[in-house]
Amino acid sequence: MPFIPHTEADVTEMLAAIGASDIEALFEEIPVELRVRSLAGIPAGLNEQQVMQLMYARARMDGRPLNFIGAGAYEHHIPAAVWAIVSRGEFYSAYTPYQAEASQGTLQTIYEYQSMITALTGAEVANASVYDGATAVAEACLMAVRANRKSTAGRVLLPRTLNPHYRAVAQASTGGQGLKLEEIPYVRERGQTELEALAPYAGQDVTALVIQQPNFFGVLEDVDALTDWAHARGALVIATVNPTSLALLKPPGLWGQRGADIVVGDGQPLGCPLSSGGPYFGFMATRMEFVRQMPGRIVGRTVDLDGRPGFTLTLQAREQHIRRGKATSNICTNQGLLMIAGTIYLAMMGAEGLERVASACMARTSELVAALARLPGVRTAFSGTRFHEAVLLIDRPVAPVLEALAARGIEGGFDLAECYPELGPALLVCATEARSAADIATYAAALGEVLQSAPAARKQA
Amino acid sequence: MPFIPHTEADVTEMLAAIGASDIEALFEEIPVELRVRSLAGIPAGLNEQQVMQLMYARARMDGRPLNFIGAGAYEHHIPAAVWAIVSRGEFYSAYTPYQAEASQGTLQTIYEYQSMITALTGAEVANASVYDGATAVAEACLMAVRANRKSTAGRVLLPRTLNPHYRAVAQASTGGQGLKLEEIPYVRERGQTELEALAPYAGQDVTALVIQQPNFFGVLEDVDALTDWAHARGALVIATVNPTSLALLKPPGLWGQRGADIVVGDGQPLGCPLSSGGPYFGFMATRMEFVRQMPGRIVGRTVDLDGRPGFTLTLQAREQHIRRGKATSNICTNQGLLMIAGTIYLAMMGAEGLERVASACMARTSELVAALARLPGVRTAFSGTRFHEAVLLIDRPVAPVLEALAARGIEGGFDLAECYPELGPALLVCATEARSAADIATYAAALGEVLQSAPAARKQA
Amino acid sequence: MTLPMCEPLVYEFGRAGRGARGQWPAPESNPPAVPAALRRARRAPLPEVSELDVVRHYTRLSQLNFSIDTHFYPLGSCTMKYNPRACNAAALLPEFLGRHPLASARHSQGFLECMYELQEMLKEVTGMRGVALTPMAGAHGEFAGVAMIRAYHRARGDLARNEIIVPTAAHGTNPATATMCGCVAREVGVGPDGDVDLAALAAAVGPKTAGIMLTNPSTLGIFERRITEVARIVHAAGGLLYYDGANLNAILGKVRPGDMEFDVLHMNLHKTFSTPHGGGGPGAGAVGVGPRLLPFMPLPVVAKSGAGEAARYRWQGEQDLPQSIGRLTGFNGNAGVLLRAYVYMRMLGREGMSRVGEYATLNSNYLLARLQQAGFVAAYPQRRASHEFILTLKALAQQQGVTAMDVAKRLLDLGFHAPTTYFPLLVPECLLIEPTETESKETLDAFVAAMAQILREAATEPDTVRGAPHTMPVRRLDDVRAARELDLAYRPPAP
Amino acid sequence: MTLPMCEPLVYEFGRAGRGARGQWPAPESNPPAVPAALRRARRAPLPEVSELDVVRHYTRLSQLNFSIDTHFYPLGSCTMKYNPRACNAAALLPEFLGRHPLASARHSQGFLECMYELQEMLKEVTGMRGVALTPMAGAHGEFAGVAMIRAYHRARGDLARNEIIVPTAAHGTNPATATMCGCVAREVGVGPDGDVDLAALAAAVGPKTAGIMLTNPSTLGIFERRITEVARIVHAAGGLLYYDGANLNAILGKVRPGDMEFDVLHMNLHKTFSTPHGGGGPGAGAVGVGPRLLPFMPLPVVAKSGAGEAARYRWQGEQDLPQSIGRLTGFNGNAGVLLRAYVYMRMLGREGMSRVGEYATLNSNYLLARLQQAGFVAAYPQRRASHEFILTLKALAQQQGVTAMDVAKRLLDLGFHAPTTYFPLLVPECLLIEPTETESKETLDAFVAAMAQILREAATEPDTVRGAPHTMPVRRLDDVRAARELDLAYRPPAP
Ligand SMILES: Cc1ncc(COP(=O)(O)O)c(C=O)c1O
Ligand SMILES: Cc1ncc(COP(=O)(O)O)c(C=O)c1O
Repeated sequence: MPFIPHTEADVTEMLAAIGASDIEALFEEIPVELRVRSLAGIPAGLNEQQVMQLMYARARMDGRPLNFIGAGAYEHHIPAAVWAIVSRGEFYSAYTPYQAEASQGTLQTIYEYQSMITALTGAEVANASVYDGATAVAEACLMAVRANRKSTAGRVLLPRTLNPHYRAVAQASTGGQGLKLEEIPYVRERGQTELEALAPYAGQDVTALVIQQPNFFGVLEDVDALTDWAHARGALVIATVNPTSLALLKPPGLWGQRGADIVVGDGQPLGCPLSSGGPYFGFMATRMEFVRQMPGRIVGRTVDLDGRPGFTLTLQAREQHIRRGKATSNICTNQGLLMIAGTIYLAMMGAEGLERVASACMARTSELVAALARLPGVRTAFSGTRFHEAVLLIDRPVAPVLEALAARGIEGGFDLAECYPELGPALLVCATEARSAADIATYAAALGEVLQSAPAARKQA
Repeated sequence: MPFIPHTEADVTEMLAAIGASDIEALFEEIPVELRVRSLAGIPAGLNEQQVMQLMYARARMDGRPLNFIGAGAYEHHIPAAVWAIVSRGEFYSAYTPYQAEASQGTLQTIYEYQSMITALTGAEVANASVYDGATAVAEACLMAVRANRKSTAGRVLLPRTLNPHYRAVAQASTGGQGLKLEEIPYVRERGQTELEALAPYAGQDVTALVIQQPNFFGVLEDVDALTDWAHARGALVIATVNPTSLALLKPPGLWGQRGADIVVGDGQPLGCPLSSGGPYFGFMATRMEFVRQMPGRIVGRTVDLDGRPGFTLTLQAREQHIRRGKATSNICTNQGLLMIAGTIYLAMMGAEGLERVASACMARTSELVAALARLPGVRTAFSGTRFHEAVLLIDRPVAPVLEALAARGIEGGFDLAECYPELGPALLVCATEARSAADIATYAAALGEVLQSAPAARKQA
Repeated sequence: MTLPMCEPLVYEFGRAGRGARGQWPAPESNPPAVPAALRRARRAPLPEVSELDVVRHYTRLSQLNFSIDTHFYPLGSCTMKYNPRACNAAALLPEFLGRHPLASARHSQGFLECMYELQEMLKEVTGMRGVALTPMAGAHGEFAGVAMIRAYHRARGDLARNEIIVPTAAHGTNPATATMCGCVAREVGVGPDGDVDLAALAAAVGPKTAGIMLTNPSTLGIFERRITEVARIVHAAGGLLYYDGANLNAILGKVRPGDMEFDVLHMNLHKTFSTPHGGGGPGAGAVGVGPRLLPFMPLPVVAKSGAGEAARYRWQGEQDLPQSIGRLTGFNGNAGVLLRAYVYMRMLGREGMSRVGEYATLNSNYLLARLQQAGFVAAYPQRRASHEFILTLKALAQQQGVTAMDVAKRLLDLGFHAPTTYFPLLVPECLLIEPTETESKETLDAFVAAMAQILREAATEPDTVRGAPHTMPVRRLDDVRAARELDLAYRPPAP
Repeated sequence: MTLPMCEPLVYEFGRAGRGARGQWPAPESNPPAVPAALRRARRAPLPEVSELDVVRHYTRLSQLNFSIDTHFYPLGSCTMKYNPRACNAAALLPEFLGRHPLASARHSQGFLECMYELQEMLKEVTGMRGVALTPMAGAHGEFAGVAMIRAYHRARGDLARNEIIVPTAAHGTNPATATMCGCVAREVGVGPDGDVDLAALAAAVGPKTAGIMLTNPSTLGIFERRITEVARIVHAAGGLLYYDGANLNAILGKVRPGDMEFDVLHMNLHKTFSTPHGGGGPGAGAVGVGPRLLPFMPLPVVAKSGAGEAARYRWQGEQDLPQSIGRLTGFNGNAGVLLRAYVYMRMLGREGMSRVGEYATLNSNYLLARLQQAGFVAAYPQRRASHEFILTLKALAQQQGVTAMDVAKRLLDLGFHAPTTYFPLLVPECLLIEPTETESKETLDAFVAAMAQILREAATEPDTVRGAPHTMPVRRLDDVRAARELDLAYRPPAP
């Protein structure tokens, strides 16, 4: 029996100690008519060798394409040391650090994480992660409703330039509590959120405005103006940011006159492999005055009986295990291990290293855009400054183009057809520091080939 | 500067403390005319990301062929936990456990290793590894000369069925000390060492006889008869064995009337990946009476000042750092980490698991031989019982056949042309528990194809 | 078992200008410009440390932790069992690790086949009709489940149903989830035998009842025997039944939530299917649904078309499930966790599944029996323990002034992680103990010996217990000060 | 820094019939038969333990160790510096890990290209003409080197040369190697300044001189200034010069053995090029040769033909090097170690190489200066320290009865690994200290503080030092008993 250490002698002795005739007797309280008769649908067990062979074969099916997709998950160099440490049993197989004295390793790491996230975002306090960037936005909307005592409308404005998956998750996650999420359009030429589009809300009760920087198109928003607009109208500002970009961009804590109120984002770029979509971690930070409205775990530094410093979970009265139905959120298990990876990643990179990563991302993306937009039938959609993503307009439907690229071992980007039909055939591409000049040339050559070999379906304006 | 933590301020302060003007001044004792002018032949440094990309590309060049080569290194399942633990910094980045109190982890693991190796071989004491199986044979020959006080000839008999690389290493390693290594032929039909071939040595001073079980052809030798022959003539017996096979085969400690005197082998099959040839580890065990003649480190259990059990390096007076020119060997750094992998592997498998591995190896090899010998132009060379290797005779030169198989993603075996020309075109194949029935079928089909597509060069008897 | 001493903060190893430069890309010769108004003015105060400092610091920090790989961890309701390293190795294969979540179908079939088979296996062990994998923890699965219950009632025009009934022993996430979904949690009590008070339940249900959330075995460590009756009452009132599958390991292969007439459940794959807890996460809270809730599953769900060699897999979206409650994650959930659970299930296989429940229950009942012999008091002595059980130390607290917390802390000194304390709330001074099936009899015996020692110490030298732990890197921490004088982030001294 | 307590032997977790069955192949339905006479009669007494037991036991054991990843390790002559994790990651790529050493040329080009470039880089940094990678440790490289020296003399018919001159400060492997090669080691002394006594050397050389083995900087931590003179004397007498490159890191990019007229050297790649020591190994002791010894290199050596895209790599054998001393390893040496060294060298690059020597020397001289200020006595105060230096505690031993060993053990309590003690043998009560370039000034300062504390303790509470360590899993061990009452393997109690 894999993973079960019992010998026959053990079982006999244990049953004797219990006073039961056999193991079946231990299930005597389960009504007989409910008992499982068979699990025929489950295949027979495999030993480790067999399962690894199976998984090698499955992995081989998926190959290792050259990736130019971003759209919320970004391929970065991850120092080998990060996962060598994260995989240590003492981090990997520990539980939530409820027993503080036996969990100082995890607790201190979280405290360091909180320190780094606040340093990066310019916020005052951070929690020890929520599930991902999307749920972080959703939790921030709910939190804003609690924090903004002046607003009763439960109305949160979401720009259309916010990641469409984040918008969907916010919708699904806040509908039950009756929040009203409303969409703000963007300026077609620049791909930026339209300040004028906010005009209709001028006199109204708005609870919060979400601002994504850089936005889903990779374009930089005019965050100061948007922040000040919101604050002037009593709305809170929820910043959703890419953590890598914060090495170069103004931290949300300094947006506008007063700074964003809640800062969230997906921590994936900080040391988490793409890994088919997860596990990543959502980060969340805010002003000290709102700390009791923030969901999730928080670690504080304190002292022990001898006065020596130590770390412990604190402000637990916000959480479900204490507050139950009145908790700030139902979140319990979070993304702790990934947050540890993020902490080690940030310690390795420091501000200067992260700045270099961010610069390299911007530079590679410019080069990619230049190389692709040079091809006949391809042009850029927006004129604003971009970070590490860009929207390209193609002279034919994107899906078959991406398929042809995939056949050449290239994942060419994210097709915007479904989420932004108004753009016509449009492709969101991304290049980070993990892409070399050679990679970019490979992509450009392949795309050139693909566009040449199949005729354009219809011309776009 | 990668891996160098010094800031400019640090350097300034440190130079001041030293009283040196600059770092160059620290090299003032090196004559100027000897100073390096340039290292132009060394490429510029790469960061981790770049070097990993380079290594990914290099690795891709080598691919992942389906492997049927053995010949001294064997592909086995390695439990994922083995290297997860071995890679822990506390094992991976520790030094030789000279400071016993700060090295109990390594020391106890070695003690457990010594326990397991003696359990497997039937010997009384084991050392904490030599470099590999080949050098273990060489060290055993030198040790036999020291241990066999009755013999003065320095003559060691090596069967031709001993791994030819081991013979070469023994030759190169013992020539300086004037050992005479002499070759014993084998019986052509059975691939076994010929007892009659030993007859000429009957009246002579023979220091030791080496016996490899299973031998290089995968054939089982008549170890009892050979051992007794040697002991009857005052020669010591050096057993060189495959550790996996010991789960099924009589342990050398029980060979013949008195058992082998020195037992060596390559520990690679115990948890060491093929890894292009190393690092593996050589194991070495002997009778208690010979322990002081054994080279290499040995750990003993003892007690501390409080009487509590603990582990320490012992019998160091045999070693070079104490005995210098009179040491049993010059070995210092050994293969410690691999030995730890072997220990964890053996703990995972236990005797029953190892027995299953050995059985599976034998079974897969029979199936492989049956599948290949069925092809026209292929037949088995020897009739004896085999473990997990077999010699096949092919009706044409082997090298181009292997190349054609390699082009099909199959490493088909080891060409015996160079080492055993007397066999004619002959191929040593191997299948362990890591090869499935499907793998064997793939090989048989490919070999059939290859043999059909190119004509036989010449017929063999 | 003594742990090493404290470790400075990572910042304290830093000096201006130091850094792990081997990890940094080369500086751009011609860096693209960020408009001044959007640019960062001053570098963030992150640590400036060498690569060796980082490795050494976090390696040493890790050693300050207890973990399954180093200690017995009998944490009730948390299922701290062996996390097979193979699951990790498989999830870390470069093809899976490097795969972008939005990769083309061509580069996804291997991953999706695993996900599809995982869905199918989970359906089989739970007896449900559909499974969605995307929720990222148990509580997230609960949210999905209750949202589906609400969507179901709404789809029928039944808008008044906003009450979720939870037993008093329920995990905190249950009422919290109800609230998050815009419902009201309504508690019903349990009888002296630990089973739900049926009369109270019958009185509680009605036209406002959206559903009931139950764990079975409950967090009291016992099986709700009249579950069929409970189901009948709730269904008759028009409500649906939610199964909190955090404890599914207790009944794996023995009884299936679907057969107990539950309409929806979540499973803590990080408990039952042994993916590691990682010091707080990640988890995976897949949900399963019966026929009523099939149209409402969260997006996306893996679908298969064709068979054998021609089989093709894809994520289903809104077009396929127009009544779905929507999307709950940025991509497809904690894929790496799901892969680990998949590998674990394939290793267990059909036979292994029921052994999990059997041996978890054997260990639990054995430990309970031995601890009772040693003088501890079971909260429900008349009942069979499931995979976990509750001790109540009320007498000890009253007579010796030694609390459940003191016993828990003293266990740390003796080399054991503490059991869950003070949960469920309704049992005073309780320890909730779950040994799991992967621990050996010798380990359980050693734990009994430690508990017996503590009982002796409570009588003879109670201060030893009350002052515990004595051998950890820190002694008991001042939680009150932690909450009052909030110190939540290191602020570097101004330069 | 307290380490955890002792851990039982793995056997003690075992029970008959237990086992990590998930690791075992299925039993063969029709197992092939082994003839009765060759069959094993009784299973070997190996532990019978569960997978969790194995993981937990060895994880806990590992925590009993000091290591570079957890502690400063100023072990002179051993070069314990940071082992970059990238080197490990690259060597563990599945293609390299799964590659059989006898694989076809088709499946070898990537690996061989790395090996070829490694040979070339090592030639460049040493100034030698050829490099062979196969020796598996420093001592193994020494063997190859001295065997080549012998082969050279023999090839010239110069059969009488069987003396190898070694300075008294030489590492034990030097004389031991001479013996293994059938030579006689002949010691020459060093002068009061630590340099070789040239007069003694001139007297020692002659027609029996095969060669001299030198480390430079020597194990006294100083550079042999009159190396050109030494070379002239030995060469004039017909001998060859062997460079023990264990300390090559000290002069990397500053001076090359080839330029100092050495004929042959080995390099401890596991020191200079930072492959991990693994608690005792594996290492790699590549050898480099000048023009005289080129024909004698050990087999095999990687050769390149063609260039650019058409480049092809292969192992050269006997046909290519008919005068070779032969084969020293079963395959091609410690390939995985060589890959790690290759990656490390590529990361350092041209500029990084000389920085290694520079900063190792800076750290060493700084530490020496600070320790002298703290009251410690340098063995060669007149000399510049190289990458390491020697303190002599003779006065402390005489005056306070506190030995170098006591100081070493006390350092463990204070969280530092001990320096090398009692080597080289010619300096009484010595500590050989090598900080390496990867340690920060803060770490060195903390070490100085600890040393200063010990000096104070030696004066005020010498028993604290003499009884150290106090906080390790064990106190000082009875080495005499270990050697007298040999207990070298666990024997399970008879059943
Ligand atoms: C009974 C029960 N329900 C729900 C949960 C919540 O699961 P999670 O922590 O994965 O969100 C837990 C675990 O903490 C639990 O024990
Ligand atoms: C100076 C010197 N020479 C030779 C050696 C031997 O090297 P190895 O231990 O790799 O055999 C060492 C290392 O121990 C050394 O320090």
